[in-house]
Amino acid sequence: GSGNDSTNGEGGSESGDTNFTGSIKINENISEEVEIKSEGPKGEVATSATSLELTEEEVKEIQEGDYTAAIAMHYAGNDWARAQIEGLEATFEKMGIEVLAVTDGQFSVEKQMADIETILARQPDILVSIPVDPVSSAGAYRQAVQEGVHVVFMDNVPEGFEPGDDYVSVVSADNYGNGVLAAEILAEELGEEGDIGVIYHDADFFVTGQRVEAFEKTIEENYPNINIQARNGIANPEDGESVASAMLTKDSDLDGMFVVWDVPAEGALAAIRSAGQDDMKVTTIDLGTNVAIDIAGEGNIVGLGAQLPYEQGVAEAILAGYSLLGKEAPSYVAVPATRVTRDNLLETWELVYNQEAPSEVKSKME
Amino acid sequence: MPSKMSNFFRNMSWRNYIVYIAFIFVFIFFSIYLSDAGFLTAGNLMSIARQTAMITIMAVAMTFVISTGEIDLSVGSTAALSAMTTALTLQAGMGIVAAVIVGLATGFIIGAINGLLVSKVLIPSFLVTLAMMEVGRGIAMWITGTAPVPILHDTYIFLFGSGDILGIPVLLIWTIIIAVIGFILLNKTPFGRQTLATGGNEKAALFTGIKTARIKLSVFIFTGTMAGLAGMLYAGRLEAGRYTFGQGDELSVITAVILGGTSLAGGVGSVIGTVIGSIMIGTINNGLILMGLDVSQQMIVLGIILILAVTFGKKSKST
Amino acid sequence: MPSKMSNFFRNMSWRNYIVYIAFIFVFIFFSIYLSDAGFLTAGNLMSIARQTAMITIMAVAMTFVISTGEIDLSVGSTAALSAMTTALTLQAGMGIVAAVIVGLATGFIIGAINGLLVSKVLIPSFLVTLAMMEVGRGIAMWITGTAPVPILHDTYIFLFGSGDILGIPVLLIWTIIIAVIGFILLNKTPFGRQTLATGGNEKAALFTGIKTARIKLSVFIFTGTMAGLAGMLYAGRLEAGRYTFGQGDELSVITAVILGGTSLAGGVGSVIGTVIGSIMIGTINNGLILMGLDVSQQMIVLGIILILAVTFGKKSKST
Amino acid sequence: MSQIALQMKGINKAFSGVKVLKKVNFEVGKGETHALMGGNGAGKSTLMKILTGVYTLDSGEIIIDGKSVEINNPNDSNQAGVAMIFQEFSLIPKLTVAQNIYLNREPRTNLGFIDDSKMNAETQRLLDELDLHIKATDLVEDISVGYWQMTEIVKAISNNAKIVIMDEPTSTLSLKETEKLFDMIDNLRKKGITIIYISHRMDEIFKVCDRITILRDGENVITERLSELTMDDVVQHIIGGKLKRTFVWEPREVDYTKPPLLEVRNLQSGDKVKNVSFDLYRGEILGFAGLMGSGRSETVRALFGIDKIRQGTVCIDGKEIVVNNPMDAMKLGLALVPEDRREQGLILEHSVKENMILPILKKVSNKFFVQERKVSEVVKDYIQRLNIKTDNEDKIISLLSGGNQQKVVLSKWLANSPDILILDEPTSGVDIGAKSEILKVIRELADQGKSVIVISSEITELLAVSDRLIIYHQGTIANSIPRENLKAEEDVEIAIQNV
Ligand SMILES: Nc1ncnc2c1ncn2[C@@H]1O[C@H](COP(=O)(O)OP(=O)(O)OP(=O)(O)O)[C@@H](O)[C@H]1O
Ligand SMILES: Nc1ncnc2c1ncn2[C@@H]1O[C@H](COP(=O)(O)OP(=O)(O)OP(=O)(O)O)[C@@H](O)[C@H]1O
Ligand SMILES: [Mg+2]
Ligand SMILES: [Mg+2]
Repeated sequence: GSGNDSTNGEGGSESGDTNFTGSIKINENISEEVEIKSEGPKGEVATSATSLELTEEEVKEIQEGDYTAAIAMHYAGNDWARAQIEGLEATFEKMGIEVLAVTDGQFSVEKQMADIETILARQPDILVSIPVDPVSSAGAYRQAVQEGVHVVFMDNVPEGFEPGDDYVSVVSADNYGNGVLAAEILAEELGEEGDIGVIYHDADFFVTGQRVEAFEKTIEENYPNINIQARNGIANPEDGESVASAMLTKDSDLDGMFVVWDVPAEGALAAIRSAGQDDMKVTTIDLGTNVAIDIAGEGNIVGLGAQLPYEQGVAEAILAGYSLLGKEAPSYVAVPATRVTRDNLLETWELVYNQEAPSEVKSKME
Repeated sequence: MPSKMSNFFRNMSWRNYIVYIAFIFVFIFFSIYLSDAGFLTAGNLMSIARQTAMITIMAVAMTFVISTGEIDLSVGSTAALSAMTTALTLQAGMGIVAAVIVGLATGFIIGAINGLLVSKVLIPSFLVTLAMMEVGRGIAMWITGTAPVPILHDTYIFLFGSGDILGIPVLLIWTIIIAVIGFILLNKTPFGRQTLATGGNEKAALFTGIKTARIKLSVFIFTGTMAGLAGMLYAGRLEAGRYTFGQGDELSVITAVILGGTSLAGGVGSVIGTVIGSIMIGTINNGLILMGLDVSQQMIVLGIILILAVTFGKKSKST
Repeated sequence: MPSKMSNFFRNMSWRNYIVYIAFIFVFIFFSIYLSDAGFLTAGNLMSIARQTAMITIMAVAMTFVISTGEIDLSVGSTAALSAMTTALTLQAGMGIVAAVIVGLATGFIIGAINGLLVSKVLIPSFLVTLAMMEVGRGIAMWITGTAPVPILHDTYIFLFGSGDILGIPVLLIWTIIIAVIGFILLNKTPFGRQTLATGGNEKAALFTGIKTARIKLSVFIFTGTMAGLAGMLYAGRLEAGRYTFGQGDELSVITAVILGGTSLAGGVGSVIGTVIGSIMIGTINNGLILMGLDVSQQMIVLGIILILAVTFGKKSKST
Repeated sequence: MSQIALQMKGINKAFSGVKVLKKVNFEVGKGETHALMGGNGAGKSTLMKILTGVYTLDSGEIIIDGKSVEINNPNDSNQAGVAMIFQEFSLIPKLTVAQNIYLNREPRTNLGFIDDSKMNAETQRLLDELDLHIKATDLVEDISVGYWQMTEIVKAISNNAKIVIMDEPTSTLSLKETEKLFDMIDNLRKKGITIIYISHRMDEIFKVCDRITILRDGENVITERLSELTMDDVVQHIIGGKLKRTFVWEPREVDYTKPPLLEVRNLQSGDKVKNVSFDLYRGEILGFAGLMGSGRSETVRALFGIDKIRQGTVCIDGKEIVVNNPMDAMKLGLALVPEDRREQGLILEHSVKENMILPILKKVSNKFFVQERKVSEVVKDYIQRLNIKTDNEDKIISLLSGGNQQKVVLSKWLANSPDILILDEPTSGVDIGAKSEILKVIRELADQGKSVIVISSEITELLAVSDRLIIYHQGTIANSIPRENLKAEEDVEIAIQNV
């Protein structure tokens, strides 16, 4: 990513030693007013990522440190993860920090633990990571902490970890807020009444759990005329189609549907098309390419709650910088949730990915 | 003991029928139990057909590989890679014909590499295709850096995905075409005979002048190409190429084949059995979701049904 | 043609050595290429040992199953279930002895069910253990509704997870114990001979007074129990029980076994080969991550190394 | 001999350095039936495998119909008109008889598909013509082993082979089937087909062959018209030493006054064993004679716990026994050398040593471990005692010659020193020298007080060892005849046929 970085300086992004000068902040187009609905792991109130900043001098100091970083993802195979990694890498580059490795835990706790152990052999100064499971991955992170690595988390924190002592900070995407947005958009589109189905993630996974909780709570509390008539779980993203089509078989009069993230939502779209339910309204979370195309083409997806993974990555990198400098970091930072409908699709795309929407999306908008 | 000995041979016969009996049983059960949940509606049956299409197509081809006593674990990855190459060709605006050629060629090439390594370099097929499973998916991830490639080509989407012709989903039509080709190939052509002979006794086949290496190469190419087709259907159905397509399909495909009566030891193969095996698993999955079970409950029940189906078939045979 | 015939037999010999050659080659390569990246540090080598421990332990046992000509796809699920039952026992405050008994018993029972269905009901092991793979993981999900169960028992965590004894990780000690037991069992005891005989020619073994059904039952129980142990080690290492543990391990385990020279057809087995096979895969994974490759690149390179390792070994043999 | 059909000149072949064929010359005339003989491991099968392209020669020349041919694979050999009936079969068990016979040259319909009905009809016609009572649509694995042989022959002739090689074709055949085979050979001869006939059975050779070539240790010994040779000459050439008087019966002392060791009463098992009763005495060698399918093998399988006993009692030392599996039988001191060594006797991919010690694992182990030293002792001892031709004890058994494989099966059970040794076709494929050794071993065992049951389709052999013969007929015992009451083979044949 390069395009319209929201940095106040000029500089190239050639590989090797950076010659970037300037301060680093997250994208200024993100409103500072949006309320962050998720709470931190300790129940703390979120600090908005918009308030984070590294000044020009601070950046310079970091650049002189010749630091290294490693990124340990829980899963690296979707648009969200890719954007997050890009945000991190671009920002680290500006800070003169070499990224030694990006690992992909492929949703396996043991794989992620092995990944972390392995990259510790390269003695990085910084570790940015999203734990697959807060309960069972503490061991590997503890080893990192003991070796003096500055750890920044995405979304979630291993159990028993204390901010400041064990880790620098956690940057959340406000999944709760996204769930609320998805509920609100769907409710508006349905005229606040009707029967809907929910496809949830049938696994103990913090992020997806929060979304569904927020969605269902919002519907139940704010929209009494909307009835969640069907609930089905998926274990894998590929299950979207089979689960959705069974749901439609059983409850053919559904008016709307919420799918917990974009990839299974694509499968659900295939099922909806086959069932010929053209006026079914669907909302989901995460602005993937294919759901964006569907929104643009006025398909079944009427809108979604988007995270800002690129900016989340930028925020994490900045927080890592705080820690290197010994600067006090807020323990819980959130990047606001973003409401996406056809009206603001192209603008939010740029916000989410820090680049222009692909031609497929644009062509469908016309 | 004698029963053990003769069971060994009798296996052949129960295997030939069990899957049909089990399928009918499962089908009737769901038809009654889920009569209110729409199991028997045309729409639902069509969606079972659509959801099982890719597995069935790959399983028909896999029947040949397993009949020769080999195995192909790379089908899922091949499907993913072929979905990617097809989608990229369409995205590049090179048209549907080019896309189809590229998609099938992707499968063909992977199949050919598998086949050559197995039949010429003589590496066990389990290792070869496991390695290819990694390489194939690795490449599928790598060409776009994990990004999915959307497909906007309506004709393609119609022909390889969501189209209906005279009310019949194109995916079902593809399934039928491949099943019929597979059936004829295995049962009515010298090639099929040679495939079974190669799996039944490779040395004897070789001695009868059958070029067993070439047969093995061919079945891997066939399976690769069919995995390529399956990938194209995934792409058409989901209107995108995505590197995750077909993940874990190898196990479903092999299960369908074995459930259908084809022996992992080679030498015996049943295309119709395979098709029924695949549809049966699809039907069970569909039925269990309609019953409103959790994923965990679905897994438990599916496992138990698999065992019962086979056990029950055995018992009914030995009486 | 003649070379084909004799290759058939020569397979036996290359298989016995290739994995060692390949491993040494891989190890030397990484040692040189990654000398700056800490590959050769004691810490990193210990991490490799820790990371491969569970796969190695399951693979040692799987060597027996595959030697009898059968297969066990349920090991990963068994490990998950056993991790859950162990963690729940500890959570209930029943103490470490009870937890160990429960964990091993979980594996034992699953192995026994597999074994009985294969050896008495005569269902193909691929189907039995595939079904068990579903059922086992389904139950592991279901007992806590997918929630992980944290383990706070320090002694347990020390003995089965993160402990070091005289600087040697307990996981490595477990691996060595099981590998030695496996080696002796297969090569030095009547049971091992009978296992290989059963896989080599079941009928002839039966005619020689070997209770092949009992042998098969035993190897499945052994594998189940070792999968149980692996699950307990996962639980100790990750300080929790979680239903996702060991997902996909069946393929890694079988790959290690086959890479080590054990034939899927049965009758031939090498425990040392298996151990080296497992460690080699672990080493490659470790080295590729240290090289800073993407997952996609890792997958591609791993696949290519697998093929090259085997091909290279073959070539060096036939000269 | 008018024309030469085949010439093999100066053939050399070595396996991993061990020379198996040394400058062998072999010449066969057109339309003749030529015997190829020699001890186990003499190189007969290897020579023929070179001719059929299974192995390639190291040096030498092959001339067929006057033309020098290069045979690099089975296809080349087929092209040259050579077909082999293998010692180990080359059929696909899971295909039907017709599918096997027409494999790789199936008749096609106009559309290019296999014409199954034509193929089946054609096969059935061939089978009926040769008076073989099997169906074209039977699966090969379901028909008796004897018919496998026939199917192979039908496959060869229907493929217009000019030279048909038969490697020990009668070792799995009954008397009647053997007769049928000889008729078939006559037929082929009339059609001008050349036959190379490998066998260890003297009488057969003299019955069907015109000329003979004898190999010893991979070298030519003699090629001669059979009419110029006596049986003793042939034996002498084969074993390369003085003729031992092998098949001569010597009366032995058996104490029939003591109670029998094994008593079988009204045994029923499977559908072959209908009502079998007999006694076996201590130190006795009891011969089982009968037609194929008369239920001899099934009887001993039931005794050994492989097949279920449906009815009847079995007593050892007067105590009724229950045998549910071979392990039980072994504990009671029984041993069975099965009739089909490849299927039931050996683990082909394992070594000589590993095969040999399987039944005696307990004996060569201490409480926990197999003791390699003991294993080696036992194995070396038997390799020597039975004169097993193998490079070393770790040689993969499938690489041994057929006769030597049989010797391994035998030693496997001898090593277990059973009280009751049951031998089902123990000399199948074994050369004349080894046969006499085996018969000697049997006698020695009996002299030590062990009891032996011998099933054999070679009456000469039965007459040579048995103290008493039991005649089987359709699952029952028709007769029990002390050896001294039998004068010649014909007596037994008459007893078998005319019950
Ligand atoms: N592929 C092989 N590798 C190594 N040795 C072999 C191989 N094939 C045959 N031999 C050896 O060559 C020798 C000759 O074997 P061959 O099978 O030709 O004997 P034969 O004359 O047919 O004996 P028999 O009468 O017992 O069948 C034997 O010592 C055998 O062990
Ligand atoms: N009609 C048949 N169908 C299938 N298999 C048969 C048939 N007849 C014989 N066999 C098989 O052929 C083999 C030899 O026949 P069987 O054992 O019945 O004869 P037997 O009485 O033992 O005589 P012998 O031992 O002299 O051949 C056995 O393995 C038997 O199972
Ligand atoms: Mg021979
Ligand atoms: Mg018999």
